[in-house]
Amino acid sequence: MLFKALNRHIKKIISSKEIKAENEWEKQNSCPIYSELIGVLDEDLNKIRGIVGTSLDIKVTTFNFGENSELNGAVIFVDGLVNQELIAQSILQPLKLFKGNEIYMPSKPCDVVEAVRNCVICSADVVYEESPAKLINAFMSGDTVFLIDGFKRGLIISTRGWDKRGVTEPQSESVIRGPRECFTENFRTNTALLRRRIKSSLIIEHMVIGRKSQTSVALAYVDGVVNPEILNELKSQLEDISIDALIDSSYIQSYIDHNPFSLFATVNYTEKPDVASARILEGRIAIITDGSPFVLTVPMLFIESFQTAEDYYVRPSYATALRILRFISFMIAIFAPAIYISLTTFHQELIPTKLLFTLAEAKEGTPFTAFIESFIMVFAFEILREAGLRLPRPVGQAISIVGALVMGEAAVSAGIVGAPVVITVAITAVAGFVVPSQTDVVTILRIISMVFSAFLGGYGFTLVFFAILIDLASLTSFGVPYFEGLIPARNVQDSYIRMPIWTMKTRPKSLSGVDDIRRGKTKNN
Amino acid sequence: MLKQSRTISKMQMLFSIACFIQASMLLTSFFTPVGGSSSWLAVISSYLVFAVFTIPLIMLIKNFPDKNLFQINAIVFGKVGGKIVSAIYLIFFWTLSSLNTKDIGVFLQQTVMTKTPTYVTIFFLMFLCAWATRKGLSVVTRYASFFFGVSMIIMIFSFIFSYNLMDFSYFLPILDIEPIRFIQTTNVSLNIPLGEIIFFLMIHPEVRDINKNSGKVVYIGSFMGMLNILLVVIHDTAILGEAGKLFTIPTFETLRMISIGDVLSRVEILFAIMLMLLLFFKISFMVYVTTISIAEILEIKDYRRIAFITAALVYISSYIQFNDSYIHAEFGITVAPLIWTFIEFFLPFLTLMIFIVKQKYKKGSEQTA
Amino acid sequence: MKIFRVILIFTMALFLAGCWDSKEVGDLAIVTGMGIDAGAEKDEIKLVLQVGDMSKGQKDSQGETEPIILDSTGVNIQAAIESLKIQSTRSLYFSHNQVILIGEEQARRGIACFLDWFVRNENTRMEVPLIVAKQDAKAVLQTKTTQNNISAFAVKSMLDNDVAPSFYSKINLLSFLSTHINKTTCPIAPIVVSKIDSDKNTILEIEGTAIFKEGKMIGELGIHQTEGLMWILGQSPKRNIIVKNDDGNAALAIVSSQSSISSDYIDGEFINEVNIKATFRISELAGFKDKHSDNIIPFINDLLKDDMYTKIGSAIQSSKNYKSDIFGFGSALYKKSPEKFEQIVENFDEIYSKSPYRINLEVEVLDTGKINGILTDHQNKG
Amino acid sequence: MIFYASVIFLLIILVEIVPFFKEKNKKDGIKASIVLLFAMIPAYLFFSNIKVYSPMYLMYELFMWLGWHYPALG
Repeated sequence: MLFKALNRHIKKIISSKEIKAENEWEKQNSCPIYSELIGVLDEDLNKIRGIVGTSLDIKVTTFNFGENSELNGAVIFVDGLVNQELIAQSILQPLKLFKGNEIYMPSKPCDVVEAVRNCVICSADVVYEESPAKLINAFMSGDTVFLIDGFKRGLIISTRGWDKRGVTEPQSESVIRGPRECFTENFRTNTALLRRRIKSSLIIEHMVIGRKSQTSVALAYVDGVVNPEILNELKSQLEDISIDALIDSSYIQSYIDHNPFSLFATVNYTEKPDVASARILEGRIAIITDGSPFVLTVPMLFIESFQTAEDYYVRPSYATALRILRFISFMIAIFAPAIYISLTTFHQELIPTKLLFTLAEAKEGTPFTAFIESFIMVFAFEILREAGLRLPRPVGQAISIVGALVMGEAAVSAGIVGAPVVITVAITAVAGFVVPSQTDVVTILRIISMVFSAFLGGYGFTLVFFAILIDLASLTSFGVPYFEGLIPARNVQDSYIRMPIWTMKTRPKSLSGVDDIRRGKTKNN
Repeated sequence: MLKQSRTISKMQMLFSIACFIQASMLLTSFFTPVGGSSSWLAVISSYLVFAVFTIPLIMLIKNFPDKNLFQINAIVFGKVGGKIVSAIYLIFFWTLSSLNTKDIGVFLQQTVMTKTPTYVTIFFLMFLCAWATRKGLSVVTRYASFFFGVSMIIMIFSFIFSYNLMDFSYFLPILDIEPIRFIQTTNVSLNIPLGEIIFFLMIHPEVRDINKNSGKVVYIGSFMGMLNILLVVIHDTAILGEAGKLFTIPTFETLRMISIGDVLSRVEILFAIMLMLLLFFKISFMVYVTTISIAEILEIKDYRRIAFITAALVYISSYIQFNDSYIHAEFGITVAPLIWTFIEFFLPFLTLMIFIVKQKYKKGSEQTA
Repeated sequence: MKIFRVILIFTMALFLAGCWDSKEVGDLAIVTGMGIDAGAEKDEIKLVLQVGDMSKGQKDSQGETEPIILDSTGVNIQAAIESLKIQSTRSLYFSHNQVILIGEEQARRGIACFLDWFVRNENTRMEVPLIVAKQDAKAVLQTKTTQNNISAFAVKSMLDNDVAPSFYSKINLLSFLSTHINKTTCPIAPIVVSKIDSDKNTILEIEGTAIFKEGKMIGELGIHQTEGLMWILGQSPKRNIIVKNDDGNAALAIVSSQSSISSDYIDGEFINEVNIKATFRISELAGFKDKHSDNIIPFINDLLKDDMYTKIGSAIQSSKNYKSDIFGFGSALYKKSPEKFEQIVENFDEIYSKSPYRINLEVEVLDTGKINGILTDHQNKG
Repeated sequence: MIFYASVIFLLIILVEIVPFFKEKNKKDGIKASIVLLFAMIPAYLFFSNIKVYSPMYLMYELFMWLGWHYPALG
């Protein structure tokens, strides 16, 4: 209601600004006088320099070529984005050395640019281009532009070759068994990594997002397996992202997230190509962004955060045990401090008598109530974790170990906090790490359940449990129900327990499109 | 006027019926003092009677697969008559949900939160139910199978753990109570757990292809729910014996008795959690149905808008239903069985009969015309 | 919709204002044992509470917590508690109570009226045993046995080491209550006494069982009769039976024992019947010089049977003398045929005290353990 | 207690009833407020402890008076 109105208002303001920004850019760039090349080389070059500005990494070299070097042309490229030898080898060398005259005979009516492209330049990817805007865009993204005096058309030759990070081990999802390669910042290597895994029927659609950054974004999906509505919806959403610069894939994540205010993420990301290809084969769509090693996979199910790549490479019984362990530790991470508080302040009756005596003794000196104690400890733990994360690796490790030990011991001996609290918080902290992709959700829910159990005891945190269930049930990611219920009726073989591979014959129904047989005999053969 | 968007599957409906019946485990303390040691027989006989009495309900579902109860009344009884009959149902739904809210409040007050006033505990529950209703039926019934599974496991475990306390000779003088008492127990056990299937007549259009084997769904669901109630009754009579009459919540007392070794001695928290799960499901379902029925009668297009208002209505009326709990217990045994049976079984039967008669009359008039 | 949720969460905070039920573990006085003794006047009682005191870390050598004994008098239990509340700074917490002790004098005066508090209070638990203390409850609660200072634990563990289905493990408030409510049966409770043994440290001993009728203690069963009572109501498999005659004695470990009672009322005769099936294993043999390995087992069988007959007989006879059916013969008849039970329920006590009883035993000694026959037997063969 | 109740009711009105009227569909708005009145009147009566009779309670008295009921526990 109120907020909707607010939302609409903000959107109006943004969109009005956008329109103004848009037409400014048009005015400035596509000034009518320079919509197409003039033909005279020097003027063209000056025009381009005017537009692009005099940044030092843009190189323009003019040279003469031809039978008795009467033609002159210019090559424009960005130093650092291109592979210099490639330019020399495939463009300059043939042009300068090639003396055959039949090409340059002025008498022949054929266009010199076309002749040069066909017979002289030995590079696989050469394209004609007239509009200066496209030419500028080309040499800005690593190709070289070759203009010849006297002609209105230029050539774009792909000579990309900047030094890119090798395909190394993933940082966020380390794994013991299974492939270890991970996506890199380079757009082409990512698409290549995916293509290597799914050779036939993988379609990679290309889009450009971001007016200034012109980052290229690819949608990878398998035709027939993907759900057409989800695909169209995603495409329409990506189209109307009007954004200045697309730095990282998380920008897209926030734009296409349907329910920005719910705690749970409905767009999943991964760093490993085998995980990405497994998800694509299950009927999802992968979004690869240039310059970001994280590939988004849409739509996301709640179960996904409990499935790791390793589950499918390890024996089923062990994988099932791991799966159940993850669920339990997810619950522990959220509810352990709440249970501790409600037990010690509300339902002492449920603690065995001897344990109650030790608890009472441990809490003898401590001044605070159970809630404040555990709140202090959880807060201290969060500070420690953040510190450990942000510092460079060697120092980070030291901080977290020293911090935990010292803080725990000192607090107990100084009598600020009882020993049982330190234990419970330690368990919650460690349990929180078992499900890495949900750490943000866990920290928030942990605090809410602690508050409720401090005021209402056992009843309090059951209320929080129900609230989580309701919120999960009402979430949908791209129309697909996010949480199938704790005993999923349809594809149970892959949620709690991980049945052997050969039993998982059909793709998850909620995701897949028409062809959902993925193992064993398909319909036609 | 309600957009019936086929959201839940038949399996979910089956489990929600089972959960729904199971949740009135707390109300067994109504009829166990009357039935005494042979109340478990009354529970079984009530299921048999229920099997016969639901036939009109299933026939209604089969004849009107995509019309909920109020729309059926409108068709059968015409515009005004339909409204009156639906009003009776609405009062029944509203009273039943407020009585159940009162029960959970009393349960919490007597076992876990003795000094917290019930206003606070029920307020949060009502907020959650209204929020679930606002999100739609698929959210309310999605966890039915989970709740049923958990409570069934906990029930079986508590049965096994308290085996050494059980003394099966308490059942021995079989049926030594007067016949009227036995009929009374059967009637109460027929209405309170089983009769509430009428609630499902409001939502059956939302179930995918309900008309195929809706009979099977109702019977299996109620059987699974009834199994659990039977387990509870046997469990209580076997342990408490004559002392069963004393306690307001016998099942809670029996679970406090379980103590195996020093470790597994205080397990009644399990029972409290189980009951919380079930009652939350039941009350959110009832609030959902009450909201739809109010929206139906007042022809409000989007029922979700009045979810929180109905929750407030149920919250307040749970206090004004019966002032002291003695009259509530008295009403539950003496007058309620008659009223409930009239509304739960006789009215649908009447609707069906009138519908059939009308159909014959129409067929007859077509031939003559 | 979102702002709606935010506003409503604030109102929830409104309701969160008070936390009524929360009580810190620190300021709890955990009651471990309760005792009721006869007060000075006729209708007054003295309530004795044994509280585990954690304050000031009063710990003796092995780190056991020292119990404090609080007592106060009042018309009923709640009155006594109210007066106690003013004294002690911490709030009394009853749900960890291990044992309820009744002084003998108060037991004779009657305790039915106090049961109500134990059952109605939501904190007390029904599996707590109800025990009669020989002198008075305070003495038993004050004793500090060598193993643990808190005598309530000692008493509870004494009862517990008789593993179920022994008669002791079935003693709890609920069984006392349900037998108390039943028209014909009478509740029973073990008697505990604290003694100073030879080398000056105090020990707690179970010294027989008390019989209650209409909430008043009317009689007592000695050690032997309690043994007989145990045979009927359920023997613990861990116990050993010592059998003696003039030329030797034997100890037999119980392997398994089933006992059931039934009663019938045929033309004016109320017959009670006890049938017990038990199997034993010899754990010790001494004496019996003139016996040989082959005929030792039948001999021990007869010895065992006479011993059981005498004990069970004396138990039933004394319960008949006290006119109180502690075995449940009356309810057994009710369960078998309610009509017959109606006929005898009016003057049940008279009929019960005069009715004959039959005991049929099936006793079998399974094996002689590691060595076969008698030790002395092998000696002769040499 | 009345303070709490009136806060909650005010809030429900603000969030539920007001949008009805803002969206100009008066009919539903009135209907929703009738339902809310059904909740508010008994609330205020109850919290200022005036005895309120619910329909089921009246049926109970009627049936008791008519005698159509099972024998009480007694």
